[in-house]
Amino acid sequence: MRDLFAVVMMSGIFGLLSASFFVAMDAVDVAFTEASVGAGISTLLMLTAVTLTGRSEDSVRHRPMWALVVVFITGGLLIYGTLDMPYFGSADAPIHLHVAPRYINDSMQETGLPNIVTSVLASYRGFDTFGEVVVIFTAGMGVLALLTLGSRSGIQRIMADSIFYLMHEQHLILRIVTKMLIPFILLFALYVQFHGDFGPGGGFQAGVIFAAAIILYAMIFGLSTARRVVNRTFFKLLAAIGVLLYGGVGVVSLLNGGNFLDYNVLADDPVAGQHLGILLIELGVGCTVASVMVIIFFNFSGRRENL
Amino acid sequence: MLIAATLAILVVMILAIIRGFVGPTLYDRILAVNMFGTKTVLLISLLGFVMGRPEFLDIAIVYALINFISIIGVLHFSDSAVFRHDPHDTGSTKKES
Amino acid sequence: MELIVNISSASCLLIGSFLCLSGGVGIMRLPDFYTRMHAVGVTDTLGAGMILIGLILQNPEGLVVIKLLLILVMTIFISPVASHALAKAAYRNDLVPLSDRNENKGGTESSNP
Amino acid sequence: MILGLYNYWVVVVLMMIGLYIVIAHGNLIKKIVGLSIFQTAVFIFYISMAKIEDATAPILAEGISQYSNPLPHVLILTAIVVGISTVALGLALVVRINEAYGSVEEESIQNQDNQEC
Repeated sequence: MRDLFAVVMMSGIFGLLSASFFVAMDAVDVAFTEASVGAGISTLLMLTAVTLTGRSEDSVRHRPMWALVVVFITGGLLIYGTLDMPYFGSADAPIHLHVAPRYINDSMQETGLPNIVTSVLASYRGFDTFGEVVVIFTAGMGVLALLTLGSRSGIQRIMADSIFYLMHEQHLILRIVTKMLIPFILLFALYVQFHGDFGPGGGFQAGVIFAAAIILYAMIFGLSTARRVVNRTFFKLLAAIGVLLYGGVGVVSLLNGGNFLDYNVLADDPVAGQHLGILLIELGVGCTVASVMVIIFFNFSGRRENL
Repeated sequence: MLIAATLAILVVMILAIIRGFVGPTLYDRILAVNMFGTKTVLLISLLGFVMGRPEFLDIAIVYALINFISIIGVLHFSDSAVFRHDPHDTGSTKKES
Repeated sequence: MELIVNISSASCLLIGSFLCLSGGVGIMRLPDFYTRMHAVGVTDTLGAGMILIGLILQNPEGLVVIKLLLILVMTIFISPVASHALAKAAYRNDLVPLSDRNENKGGTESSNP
Repeated sequence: MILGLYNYWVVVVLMMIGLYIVIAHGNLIKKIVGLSIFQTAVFIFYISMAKIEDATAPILAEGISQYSNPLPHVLILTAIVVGISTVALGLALVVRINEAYGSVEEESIQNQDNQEC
């Protein structure tokens, strides 16, 4: 397909499809994340980038022969490699024998949470998740460094406002429905955030949903209105606060005599300590993810407006 | 009955994908994505019932919301000037002005 | 009582699937964007609503019913609004409906895109 | 039965589609789309490994004894969010490249670089 817009639309469908695949594979938490990220945010980001860079691809130029040769050789080798793999769905594959039974059997006593994914994410593999959060934070800072522009002069801003005013006079129905929906979305994000211990959900998903609500607001009411509502400095601070909260929980558990991110020592009762630690960490993750997503989107579309 | 409904939804999803591939204009593709999204919401709620754990309807709710957001986003961006003059739009005839 | 609920749930699911299928046929067969959107926009809302009602009848438990109702309300709100916005955007960006195109051309040639 | 391996083949095919797009297309945005397809193939690989037949989602409930493996779910959950941030970073780079060179085609960027030398 030459038309990049169509490419982005099809990749959106691909995201939806893979998310329903994850549901069929029992990975509800992953499906949750993919639903909010793959189908929503990534489509929007790609669209913004396409509007910034132009829509159509140049005429055919590639060397398909060489690419095909490479692709087929690699694919053949990979398929040859799969011959040694365990069969799909078999219960005695090596992956299911090593640490998973311990997680499944003991996590209820040790952390008191029914959602094993959350307890593994936040407690058993807290270090990993800390690393991921730092990566997300760094990516947000990278986008900020690449795309930030100085603030515009007053006249330009007034002009942009009036353009938005004209454009959005037309979307009356959209605006009313959006006004009705946004509180629900925010509420739902909070539900996902704090219900993640018991059902599918958690900080990552909640953060993305929260950011999606703000992005929706920014798209319908214009970027400058949204900037008046949500302060950019506040979001930059919030991103840092999330990471610091995560690290801070680790440091507090060190001070209380445990290991880094060992929540057992946070309260008198180990299970209560685990609860507290997981709650705080999910909160930190949610803050960071939400603010990084908002920062990324605002920078992209602020760039678009200024051109 | 649940299985039958699931199959029907799957067939409709395939049709939507075909329209997304063929779709002569941009808006056909957006329409296909929109339809695909609503069908995914239905598919996930149905799958929850088929697998016997209907607690997972949260995902379907997220889908409904995110689908709305992405459609609005696409339309928002399709207003911009880059998308207006499209050499590939074979299905549209420009208004005579 | 059980039997009545089961039958009504099954028939709701059936009607919903049928509506969805007809929407699918519509999106494939109809000649231009606006007619296709008509097919999808109408059947999507009703078909989804019927399937969700069928599911509610299948499992009358508190939280599940509330979530299903939430999805139902959202579909009823979101789907028509999305269709409306889509049609408006298409019309504003100079995509001419098929009937207008035929009038302009005298309605002689078949304008299947 | 060798057909029991079909999930890996699907993954391999998807991966190769992604790889082909990355190698063969000159447009940087398409390259990023290819990368994200490749990413999703890896996600599907992990998730399909975690699946156990007749098992359900790893959220403890009454009366269920078999659960899928939660560990790959955790890894992929974080990987998805990290993936979107890296994609955003890549897109930001592409936007800046477009501003500097006026094009997102690999070849014309190369040409401009060659002329400057």
